[in-house]
Amino acid sequence: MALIISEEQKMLKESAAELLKIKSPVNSLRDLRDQNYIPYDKSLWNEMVEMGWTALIIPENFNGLNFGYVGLGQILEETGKNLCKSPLISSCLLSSSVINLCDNEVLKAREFPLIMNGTKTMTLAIEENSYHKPYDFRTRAKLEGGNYIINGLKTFVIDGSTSNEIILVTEIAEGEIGFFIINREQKGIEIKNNILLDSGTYSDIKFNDVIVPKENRMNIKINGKELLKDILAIAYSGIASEMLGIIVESFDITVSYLKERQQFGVPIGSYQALQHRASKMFSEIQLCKSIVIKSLQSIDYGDKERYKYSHLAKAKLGKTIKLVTNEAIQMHGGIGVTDDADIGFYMKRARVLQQLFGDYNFHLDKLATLNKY
Amino acid sequence: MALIISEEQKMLKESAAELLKIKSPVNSLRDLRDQNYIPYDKSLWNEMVEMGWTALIIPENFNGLNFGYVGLGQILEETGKNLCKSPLISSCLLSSSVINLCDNEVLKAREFPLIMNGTKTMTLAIEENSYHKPYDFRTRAKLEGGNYIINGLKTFVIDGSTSNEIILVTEIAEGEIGFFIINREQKGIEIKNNILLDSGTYSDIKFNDVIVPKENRMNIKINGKELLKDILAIAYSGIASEMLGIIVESFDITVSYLKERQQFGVPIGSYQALQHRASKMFSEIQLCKSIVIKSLQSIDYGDKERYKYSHLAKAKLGKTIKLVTNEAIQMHGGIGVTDDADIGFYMKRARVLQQLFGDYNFHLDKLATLNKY
Amino acid sequence: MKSKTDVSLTDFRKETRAWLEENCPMSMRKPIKVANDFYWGGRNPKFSSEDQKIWFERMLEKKWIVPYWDIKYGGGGLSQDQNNILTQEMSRLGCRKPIYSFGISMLGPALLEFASEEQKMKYLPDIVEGKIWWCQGYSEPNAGSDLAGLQTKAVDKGDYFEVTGSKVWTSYADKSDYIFCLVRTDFESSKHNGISFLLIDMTYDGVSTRPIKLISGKSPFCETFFDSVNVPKENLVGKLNEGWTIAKYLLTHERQMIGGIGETDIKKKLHQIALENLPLIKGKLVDGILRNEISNFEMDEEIFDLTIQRVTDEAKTGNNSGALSSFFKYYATELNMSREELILALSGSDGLVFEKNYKSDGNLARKFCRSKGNSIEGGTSEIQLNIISKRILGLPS
Amino acid sequence: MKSKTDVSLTDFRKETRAWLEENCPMSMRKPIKVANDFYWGGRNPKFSSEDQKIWFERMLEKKWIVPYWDIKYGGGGLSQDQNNILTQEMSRLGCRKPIYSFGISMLGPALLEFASEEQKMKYLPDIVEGKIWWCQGYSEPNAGSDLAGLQTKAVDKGDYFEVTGSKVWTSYADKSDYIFCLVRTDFESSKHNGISFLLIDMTYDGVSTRPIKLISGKSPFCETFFDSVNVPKENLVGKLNEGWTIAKYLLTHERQMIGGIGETDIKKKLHQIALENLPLIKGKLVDGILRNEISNFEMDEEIFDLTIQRVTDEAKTGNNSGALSSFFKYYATELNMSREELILALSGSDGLVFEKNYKSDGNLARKFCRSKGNSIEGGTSEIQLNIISKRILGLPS
Repeated sequence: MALIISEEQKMLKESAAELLKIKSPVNSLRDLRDQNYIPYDKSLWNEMVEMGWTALIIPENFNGLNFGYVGLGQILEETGKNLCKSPLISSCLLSSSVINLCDNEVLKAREFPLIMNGTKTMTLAIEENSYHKPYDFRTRAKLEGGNYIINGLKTFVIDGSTSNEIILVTEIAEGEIGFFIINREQKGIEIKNNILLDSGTYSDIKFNDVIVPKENRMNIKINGKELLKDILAIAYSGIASEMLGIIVESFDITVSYLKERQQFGVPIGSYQALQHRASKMFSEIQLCKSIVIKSLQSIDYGDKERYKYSHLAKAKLGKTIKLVTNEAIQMHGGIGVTDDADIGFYMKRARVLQQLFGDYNFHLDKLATLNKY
Repeated sequence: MALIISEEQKMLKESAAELLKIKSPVNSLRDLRDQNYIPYDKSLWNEMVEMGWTALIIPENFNGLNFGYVGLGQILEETGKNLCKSPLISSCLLSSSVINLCDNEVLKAREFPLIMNGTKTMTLAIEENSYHKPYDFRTRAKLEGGNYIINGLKTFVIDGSTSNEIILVTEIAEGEIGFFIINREQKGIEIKNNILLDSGTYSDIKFNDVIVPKENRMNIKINGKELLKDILAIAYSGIASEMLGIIVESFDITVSYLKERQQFGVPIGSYQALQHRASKMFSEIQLCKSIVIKSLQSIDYGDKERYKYSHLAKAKLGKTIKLVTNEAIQMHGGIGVTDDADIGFYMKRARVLQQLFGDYNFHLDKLATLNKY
Repeated sequence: MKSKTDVSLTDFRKETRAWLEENCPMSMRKPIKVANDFYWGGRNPKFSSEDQKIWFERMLEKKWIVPYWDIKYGGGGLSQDQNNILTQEMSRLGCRKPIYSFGISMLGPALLEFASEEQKMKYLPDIVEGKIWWCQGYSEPNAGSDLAGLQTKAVDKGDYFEVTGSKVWTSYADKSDYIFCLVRTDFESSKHNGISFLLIDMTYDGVSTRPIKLISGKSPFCETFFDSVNVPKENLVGKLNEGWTIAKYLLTHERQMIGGIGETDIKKKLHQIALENLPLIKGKLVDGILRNEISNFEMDEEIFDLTIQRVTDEAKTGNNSGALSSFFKYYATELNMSREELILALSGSDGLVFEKNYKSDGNLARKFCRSKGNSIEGGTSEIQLNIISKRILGLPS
Repeated sequence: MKSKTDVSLTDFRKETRAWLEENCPMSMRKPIKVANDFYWGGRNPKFSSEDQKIWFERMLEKKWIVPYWDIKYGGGGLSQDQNNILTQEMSRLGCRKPIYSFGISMLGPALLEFASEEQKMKYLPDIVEGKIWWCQGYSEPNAGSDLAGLQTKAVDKGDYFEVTGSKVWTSYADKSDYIFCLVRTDFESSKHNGISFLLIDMTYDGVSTRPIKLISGKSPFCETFFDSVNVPKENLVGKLNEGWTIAKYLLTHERQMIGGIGETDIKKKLHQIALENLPLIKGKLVDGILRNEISNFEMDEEIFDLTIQRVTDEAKTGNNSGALSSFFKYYATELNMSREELILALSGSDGLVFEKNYKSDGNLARKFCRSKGNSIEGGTSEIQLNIISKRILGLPS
């Protein structure tokens, strides 16, 4: 596999860039925030639906576009560049992937059309405390009669405040992991919202004896643990794609600023200390680009090493996003710490993405563990 | 305690600087190496003896100078600056300290005069493999009749090729640690020498049923483990003092070079990228100076926190010496990697000192452990 | 044997301690927590509590608002030794400052060094009595690191200067009565030579302010605009076109304050915060990278504190350490930023909460954001590194 | 459906594989281990084994010493596709290069681009046949990063140039037959404009060499001195005073080689070395810091390899990546230096052994020392970062 995107993927990426540039400059994020933290722009979301972004990873036999994760990754990179808020991650990257990888065909036929036409958004509830520990369950699903009874707490749920359906992953019996699709209106569900650093809303969702019919179990014969492993690889790579957009754009903004901003009668970009720091960032970004496309491709092609590549992607991007966004603010000087400047919004979103689905430390540790040391 | 050296200590330091500048420029290290690795210059050693350096930490009641570790630290800093080879570390810092802290008064009366007048040099055999694990003994001393029978292997013994006496620390019974003074000619001792990166000779010493009379046990009532703990704090702080000298001198040499060396028609020190790197090194060196004097003082004053300070000193100096010696070579450019330049010798000695008695990683781990996390 | 001075200092300490214990209200001995805990004075002074008022008035009467200034300017006339004792005793009891004032910390030293006797008599006593709330007008949108590149101009109009331009990062400008400003008075000569130091009443016609919002949220910072403001010539401090000397004097002063020399640090140990948040296995934090980062941070933090002590001790023996203020400013702010990064990292998703909710007040994330300004305000880290390389290491330009 | 070219390439691959398998001696398929394993050619060629001689002669006869050069210069006249296949098949079998030669890798490309037809016919066939051992004379003691600041002068004496000066870092100058040199031929014009590219026979009167010892020990590097050496004018390559163009062309070439593009990396994984040296507890290395550093290093190493692949793939689609050679050179050398630092760290005191003894050959410490030159030779890291910031990022001077 050549490490490049195809002509088709390139066209998709360019059309996304065009739309978002007009419809979602950083200032629209500022506006949404200032209107008491509106989660996302619904009319823009409708346009995304029309562009087919909700159908990207859905197979052709369900009338999806089957563009794969390299395709979706290009879109996420562009939303990262524009700091555009939408349910793409929760609904398309995470939830559609779970539905697709599960073997509940009834569900697929029922839900895919609704996701694709934008009628429904969904989210995946995975974390159970403040840190990423995906295999450490304290929630429980108990089979009683024809229903599962679910109890426990899920945290850090993306778009929990707006999603119509919540996909819950939990332990059923020792070692048996199930995925369940649950409507947010279901009795016993208690949703508390948190506004985080990136002006996004993330929810803590409590399940109190929530009754879920057997048909809502998504993985029927498929091993839940293996499934979770694949969903995580998808999550890591997808989040890394958005991070790449943030890294690239905040670096570009900063390099432009270095050329414009005059101090001591010269552009500050003529100072060698800043030049070298910029060149080092440029170098790290080269690596970021390579691992993001590699990890997306490895998922599309079912490469055995996709787990490793997804850890590599989230680790490398996590380390680089911290470097680049910190440097970006510092190189902007005083203006960089004001709310009037866009660059601070990149730093804030970066910090949330770095935590989401495990930080640099988590993934570096996993990489060492994969190599048995 | 003010964190400064006294007038007396300052005079001692200046007299050392003066002597070493004349008698031990870096070129004498090159000469010793080129004469098939002569361990040290005996006539210079005699001058050191005359200057009283062998008596610095020996108490007044044994006709020592009782100048303490702050005093000895000043000398070691100066030998570091000049890369001067001598048995100061093995014989004065380590061995004299063991004799002094032990309660074998016969030994003190017998050995101190010989150390002070330069008749004898000694060394401390502590490591047992390639890494610093001071409490992990595989050597054993077994009491049989009136003698101890010693078996095992000691590694990385400083000046093992020249020292008259070897002080061995080993386990006797479970948890009981003993210090023994053993003549190098003793039957059953097998010494193998290694030339390391710094052109120094370090020995692996094998003890095959070596018979050591009871009187040669150095700690009689004193708990060996506590004693070892104190000896290690002394070792860490003393080595850190020499490291400080290396850091300060290689930084100074480099700053001078930055001012002299012309490229593109200007001194390379006018390039801001190099200026900032130099300023950062300067800052780290400020911290190094503070922790070295603090840790030396804490030993002289029996401060309860001396163990912590000695770990801090060895950790901080270990981290900084790597930074500074690497930067020094890089800033020298091509000339820096030639044997004709002095700067490479600083880097080589630095790497040995960084390993000796535990590297940065070891001490940072200990600091975390001290704080129970 | 103790000397006479020693004896009288011992007495002074005893008396000071007794007076403070009797006169400082208990609520004024608690650490500052919210903005209201600061008393700033000004033309329309607002005390947030009766105790705050009592404490200010008692200290004013005792002449201990600025204890080390000359009595004729309203100071307490204490010797440096006495002043140190007073500071020590106040911090021992945890007494708050009776007033927080850039007049005392920033303008006062400049006036004492550069102003005419008439100006000293006019401004210093009001500063002591807290009658005027002063703010500082140095930076401009296009003159940040290059402070001397400032463009706010003061044109000589005979009796007065006409000031036009704007300033940025003027803390509390929207609440202040007066601003001390650097303005350009000569447009011909080299940029450092045409700057003057001017005092401007915020009620003059043509002065306006606009608050600045930071990435951390609201802030005391403002932009201040001057639209043809007439300023009497008597408001000039020091000589015309020689204001840069005053600016440099005050910048060194400011760096030392930011660098934290003399501040009592009561920050919680980072590893304590970690232990409250994170699990241990066999006595070690599970996240090995974080454990090492914390250990490395605490190493630097502890040794930096020792370095403040060492340099202070060396200064006492006559080793001038003025040039080191850039090192202290640089290192202290970098350390604080590392600290905030580590706190964020070890708090997981809880640390990301930005708006108050049922489990967090959002302060952690806001403090984190605010820390990003540390290495910029008061002279960027880059400027400090430039100063070290030039003034200390002597590297060529 | 396969095109005609595809079919003939498939055939070519088959034939190539068969020929190599038949003709490459088994001992020539083993990795290079000692200096003797390299064959350098020259006027007094020394083969270290019969197989080495056979392998060179068979490849020479097959015209595969420089397979991609034109047949008239002694090359094999292969297309780029064919040459790639040959390279792949050779590396598949592990075949050594039949000769190592700066003539092929450095001088040849310059001659092909800039020399007269006469010069090409004179020098290229000899390079192919390994008759002349070439070395490179660029750097001077006072012209390192500032290569164009070189001082070795070639004065026009009518029929010949008189060359005086010295060069440094001339690898194998003490064994070479000829040196290709940058010399100053115009002392008036700007420094980049007065440089010429000259070929000098090492046996000319006045040429002498002195080996350079490095911190790692002996090295192939020499200093080369020119004491009024008379060089015929026909030895000038390219136009007079336009040698800088040739130099720049070759430097980019060199950076790509050092950057490791196209090299097959057979380095042992760092964590394997760690596992051979260090104990595990519960499946993790006991030294947590080292564990993280190794993991971080291997992350960067693996992703850097992917980056070489990505940029190569992009280049195929026409995205020119020439300017990236500075990035590759910078990153590859920094990575290798980190690698050597980590190997040293994880080897404990054993890794410090510098002279061969009963437990070590000392190579580890010497390799470590040698790596310190990586970020200096072939253009320092600082120079590469300058190039990135100017040529790629477009930051102003």
